[in-house]
Amino acid sequence: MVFFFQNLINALQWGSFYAMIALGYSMVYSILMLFNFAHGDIFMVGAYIGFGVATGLVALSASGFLALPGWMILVLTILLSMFLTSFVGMIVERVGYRPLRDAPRASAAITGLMIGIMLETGNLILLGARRVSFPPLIESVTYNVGGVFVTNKKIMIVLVSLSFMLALHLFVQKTRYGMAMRAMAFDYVVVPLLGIPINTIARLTFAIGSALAAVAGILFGVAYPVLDPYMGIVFGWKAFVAAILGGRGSIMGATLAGFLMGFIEIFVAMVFPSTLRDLIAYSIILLILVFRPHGFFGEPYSARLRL
Amino acid sequence: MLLSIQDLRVSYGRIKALHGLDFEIADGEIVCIIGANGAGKSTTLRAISRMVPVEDGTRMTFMGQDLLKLPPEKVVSQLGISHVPEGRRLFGNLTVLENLQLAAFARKDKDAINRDLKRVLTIFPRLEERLIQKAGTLSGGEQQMLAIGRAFISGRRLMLLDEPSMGLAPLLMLSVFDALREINAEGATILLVEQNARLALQFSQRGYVLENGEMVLQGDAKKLLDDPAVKTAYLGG
Amino acid sequence: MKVNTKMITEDEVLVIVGPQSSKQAVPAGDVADNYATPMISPWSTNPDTTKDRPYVFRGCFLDPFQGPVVANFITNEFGYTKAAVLYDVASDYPKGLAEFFKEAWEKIHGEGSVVAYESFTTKDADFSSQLTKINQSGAEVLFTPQYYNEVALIVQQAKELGWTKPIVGSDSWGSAETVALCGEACYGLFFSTHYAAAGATGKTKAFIDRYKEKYDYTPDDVAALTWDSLGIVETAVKKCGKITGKIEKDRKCVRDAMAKIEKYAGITGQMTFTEEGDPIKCAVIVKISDKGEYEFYKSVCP
Amino acid sequence: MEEINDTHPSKKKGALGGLTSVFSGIPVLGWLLGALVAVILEHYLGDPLVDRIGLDKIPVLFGAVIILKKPLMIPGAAVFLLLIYVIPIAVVARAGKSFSNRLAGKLMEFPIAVPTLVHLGLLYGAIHIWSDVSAYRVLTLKLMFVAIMLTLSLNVINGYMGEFSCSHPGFMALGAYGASVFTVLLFSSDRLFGDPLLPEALGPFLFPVGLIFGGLIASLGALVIAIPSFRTRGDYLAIISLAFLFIVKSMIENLEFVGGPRGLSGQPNYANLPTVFIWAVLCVWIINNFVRSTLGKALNAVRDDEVAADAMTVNTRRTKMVAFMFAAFWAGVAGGLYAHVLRYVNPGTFGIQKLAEVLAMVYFGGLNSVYGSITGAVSLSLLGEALRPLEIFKWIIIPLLLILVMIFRPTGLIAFREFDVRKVMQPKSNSDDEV
Repeated sequence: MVFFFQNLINALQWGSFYAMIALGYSMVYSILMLFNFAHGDIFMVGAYIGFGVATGLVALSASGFLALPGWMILVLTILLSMFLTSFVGMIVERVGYRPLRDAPRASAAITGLMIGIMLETGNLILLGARRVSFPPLIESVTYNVGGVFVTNKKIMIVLVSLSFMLALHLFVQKTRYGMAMRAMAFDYVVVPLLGIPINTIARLTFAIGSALAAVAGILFGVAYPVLDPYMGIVFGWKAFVAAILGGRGSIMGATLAGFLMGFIEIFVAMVFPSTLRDLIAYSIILLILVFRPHGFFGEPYSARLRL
Repeated sequence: MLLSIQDLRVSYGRIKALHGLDFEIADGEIVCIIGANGAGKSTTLRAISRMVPVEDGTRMTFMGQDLLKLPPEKVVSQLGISHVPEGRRLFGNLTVLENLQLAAFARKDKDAINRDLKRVLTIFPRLEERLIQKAGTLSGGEQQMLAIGRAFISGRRLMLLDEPSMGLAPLLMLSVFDALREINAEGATILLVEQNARLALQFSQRGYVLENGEMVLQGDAKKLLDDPAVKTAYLGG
Repeated sequence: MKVNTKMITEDEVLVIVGPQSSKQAVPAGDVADNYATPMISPWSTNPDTTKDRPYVFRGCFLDPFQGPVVANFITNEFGYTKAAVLYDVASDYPKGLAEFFKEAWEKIHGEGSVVAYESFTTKDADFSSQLTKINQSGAEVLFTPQYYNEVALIVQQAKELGWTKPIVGSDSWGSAETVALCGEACYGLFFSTHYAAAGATGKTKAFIDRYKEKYDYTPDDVAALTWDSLGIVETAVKKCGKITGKIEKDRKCVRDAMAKIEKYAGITGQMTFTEEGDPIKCAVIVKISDKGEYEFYKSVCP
Repeated sequence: MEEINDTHPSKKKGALGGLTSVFSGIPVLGWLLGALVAVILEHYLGDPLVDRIGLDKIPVLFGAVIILKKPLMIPGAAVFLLLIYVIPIAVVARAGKSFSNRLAGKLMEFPIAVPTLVHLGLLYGAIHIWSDVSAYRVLTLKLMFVAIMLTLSLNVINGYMGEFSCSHPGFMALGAYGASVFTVLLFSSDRLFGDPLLPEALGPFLFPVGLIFGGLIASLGALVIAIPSFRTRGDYLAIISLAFLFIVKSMIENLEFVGGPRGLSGQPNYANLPTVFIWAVLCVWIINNFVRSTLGKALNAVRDDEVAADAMTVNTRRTKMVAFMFAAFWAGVAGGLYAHVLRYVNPGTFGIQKLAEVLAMVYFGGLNSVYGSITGAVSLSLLGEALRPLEIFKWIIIPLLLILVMIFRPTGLIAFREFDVRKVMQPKSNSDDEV
């Protein structure tokens, strides 16, 4: 039982990364019908921007010029990095996707892949092949709850990501921009007929997705403080699978599928040798898709893409 | 003239859809374009709302402003030209209220929006009962009402209506057209495209007949109703 | 792989020094041997690198030697009988070493004394399932022959999951990056390696000083082994005398000269090559001090 | 293919200088003869010329490496290229124009196989002599031919059938391991499988069997995607195929008898240049016939409108099934060749990176086009090698190039073009400017 709960805690943390990255994928996918294959790398960029901001703030704090407590630095890092990374997302949208809005979707997917490679390479050129270590902003405290070990970091990570997911949900449900996004996911061709600028909504979608990826990147840096330029690849593709699995146009679906991904991975490794993890995890996904061909909450979309 | 169009040409790839239309609409008019399937009626509306690119040489002005300089969303938000597309195209995953609120996306004046919202609900009382229902669950007539209401809020100096009668029972059809007349009476100009030529001509003041991408006839709606050529081709003899 | 082929065929190199890790050195050695080009990998401890490859040498000891060194050290130092292993199954070096350690440990403590033998795959960042299993297994010590980036993650996560017992590593820990990434979590841990910078004397110290002057940080074992490998190559080339320009002939000559080197006195110890092109040399156990330095703890010779 | 590509710069220059007409009426045969002369020149005069103009050695990839690495040697490389390639090819092609046209005309009177074989023979001759200069050229060429096969076979699914399949590296892996196990088990002494089961002399003859065996395994694997594709299309099929890729990779990682994650080596050296060339030609020929057959047209119908295709009595299930299995077969064969070219494979080779590479080649070259796939594979493989001296910056330039192509030609360079062997080989009159 202790064993199970320990893994449950582990899975919650692990799944929250997938869920947050999957949300970014899912939003772009729902609204623009595009695979933004660069999203995994935006997660990486977010983590590095977070690293840069945090390192800078720590240095500033150490110099005594502006003495900040660790948690304060973390909050500032998250906010600043979200802001900065959202620009990365908007640039990616402007350069890589907007010119291709009417092109075959596969072309945009290729552009995304290529932008991803450029982001990785750009990072390598800027920072070199050396791994960097994310500064420890909060002292790790381990609690022993009846044999189950929980750290303050884990609790923080799960809570912060859940609250961002909730915030996103409220944004999409309650604001007019969120409404426009939902409308666009349903039928983006008619959206401009109501006086809604599609480009603004697309840009906003990329910005929000990227900002979330930045949060995921920073929380990842807190949990696994070793960053490398290729960290976005595996993560990105798995989150991508989760996003599609969740179903088009469903934030709830992407979140759940992201957590499911994390749970499958952790629990498969709990029962089987960990080398079988991918094999079993993807077999499960394949089966789910064979029996639920449109994901969890997705509607079989009719390709009503032209007016 | 509210809207004046000269030499409107549109092609889809190598297929020419419109071969140079000229027409005008005055403020406050109800004008209809009738024609067979594939004559280019919907394309004409799409060209006005800038949803399809037009070819060089086309001139479109709205109250003296060059339409071609504006992106589609500005045509709605700046000029007040709204477009009810073929098949309604409501956001089925949004509620009725959300669909209406969304139509006010580009508008700032909260009071005016609320007034318009109330007005829509008085014109179409049935929508009021369904405000928090998903638009996808509405019946065909209600969907058409919502589509018109949405257009009413987003802009109504000129309303472009694509087949408003499609798929509606005769009685509903009439009530939709009554509502449109009411909206027109409040100052909205209406350009509608119809397969149901008789209904359209009875409803309009002027009419155009479109055949294979060319305007073949135009004039007073009542006269067109009596035109023998129109009669045989569009009114079932 | 392709780079190696390109170097050999297009750039016509005489000798290759490198690649460092077994992951690259095993396939690269194959290419070098196929093209009859002498190669010396300074740091690849996997037996396959040089096995049946007359043209491939190495500058370090082998894992079949290192495995028992670590197993014996833990047994003698702590007196534990139950060990856990966590390794990257997709990488030659950790996988090989994990196997050799397991073999050696079970030879001492009997079948089943490695109570948890857990693996992961390259680029994994989360080891919580494996570490949870290890925690549950009742192991007294964790051996993890990983590279610095994974060491940092494994050690930190193990602590967060309530692991308080020792974690022991291998020569792959020897990089300065280990402590840089891992921080205080790694202080007090042990690993086996080729040389220890802290407390070195003589020739070794001279090398360390010169290196520090040039690059401004303490050389790790890779640097030291590369230095020795270059030295061996230099000796061999000198012995060969004149370079004729006929690349095939020169390569053969250098290879033969390298094979004949005896008791080369390197900064990481004395070396003589065996038939396979592997040196016979001693291992060092290093303790990571409370300042994060690599302290010489003891020396283990074959 | 190499040589044809090589002649493009000179043609371009001609176009720029208004010299188009001078080179217009030359048939492919003429260019091939020119290329042959050029490579023979290089073979015999390359080394002395290199000494004379102060280069280290023959520029291995038309000077690309030299230009990027040692700018001081650019003039030398340019002189070399001019003397060995540009001038001889131009002169021979131009001077022999009427001869090559007449010859091409004569050849066309025979059954189509004869001129085809002559052209291929010349092409291979040129490639062979060219590659003799260095082993690096041989390796580059082999990998290029493998890339052509992969790209073409992926185009069958992604281009002709219009699905976004991500499983190709998986098929390739199945083929690579299938063929490798076959040859290593039977003909090579290896630490995993022990002594060979059959005499080694038989190996080269049974190598095709091994490749086909690998291809068949890949085909079988394709069923995992083909069957769900009856119900699922588009994005969800993309995910299924992606899952398949990860499953194959992970499965091989867990199969200790083929070396697990550490890979399988010891493949005998069977994949020499002629073998790879013949397989690539065979692949182009068969795939080209396939996509031009009724079944190929059915594929297009399925892509454009599945429901309508169904109504038009296209058996969509059978079509999809055949297409997936057919494409997977060739990906498998390409994988088998790949494994024997490198003589080492590990599961990591067949991951996301490979997927990005093949997808890039398909979409760069052009959808629905055999020409396009060949162009995509050849240009990206050569570009990858030529830009190698830039090291990491290569990975900025190549993606940038691809993005630009996608923006300005969203369906790729040469999309939706039929590949007609007859047309390619036809003699050209001066007025007929078609290439």
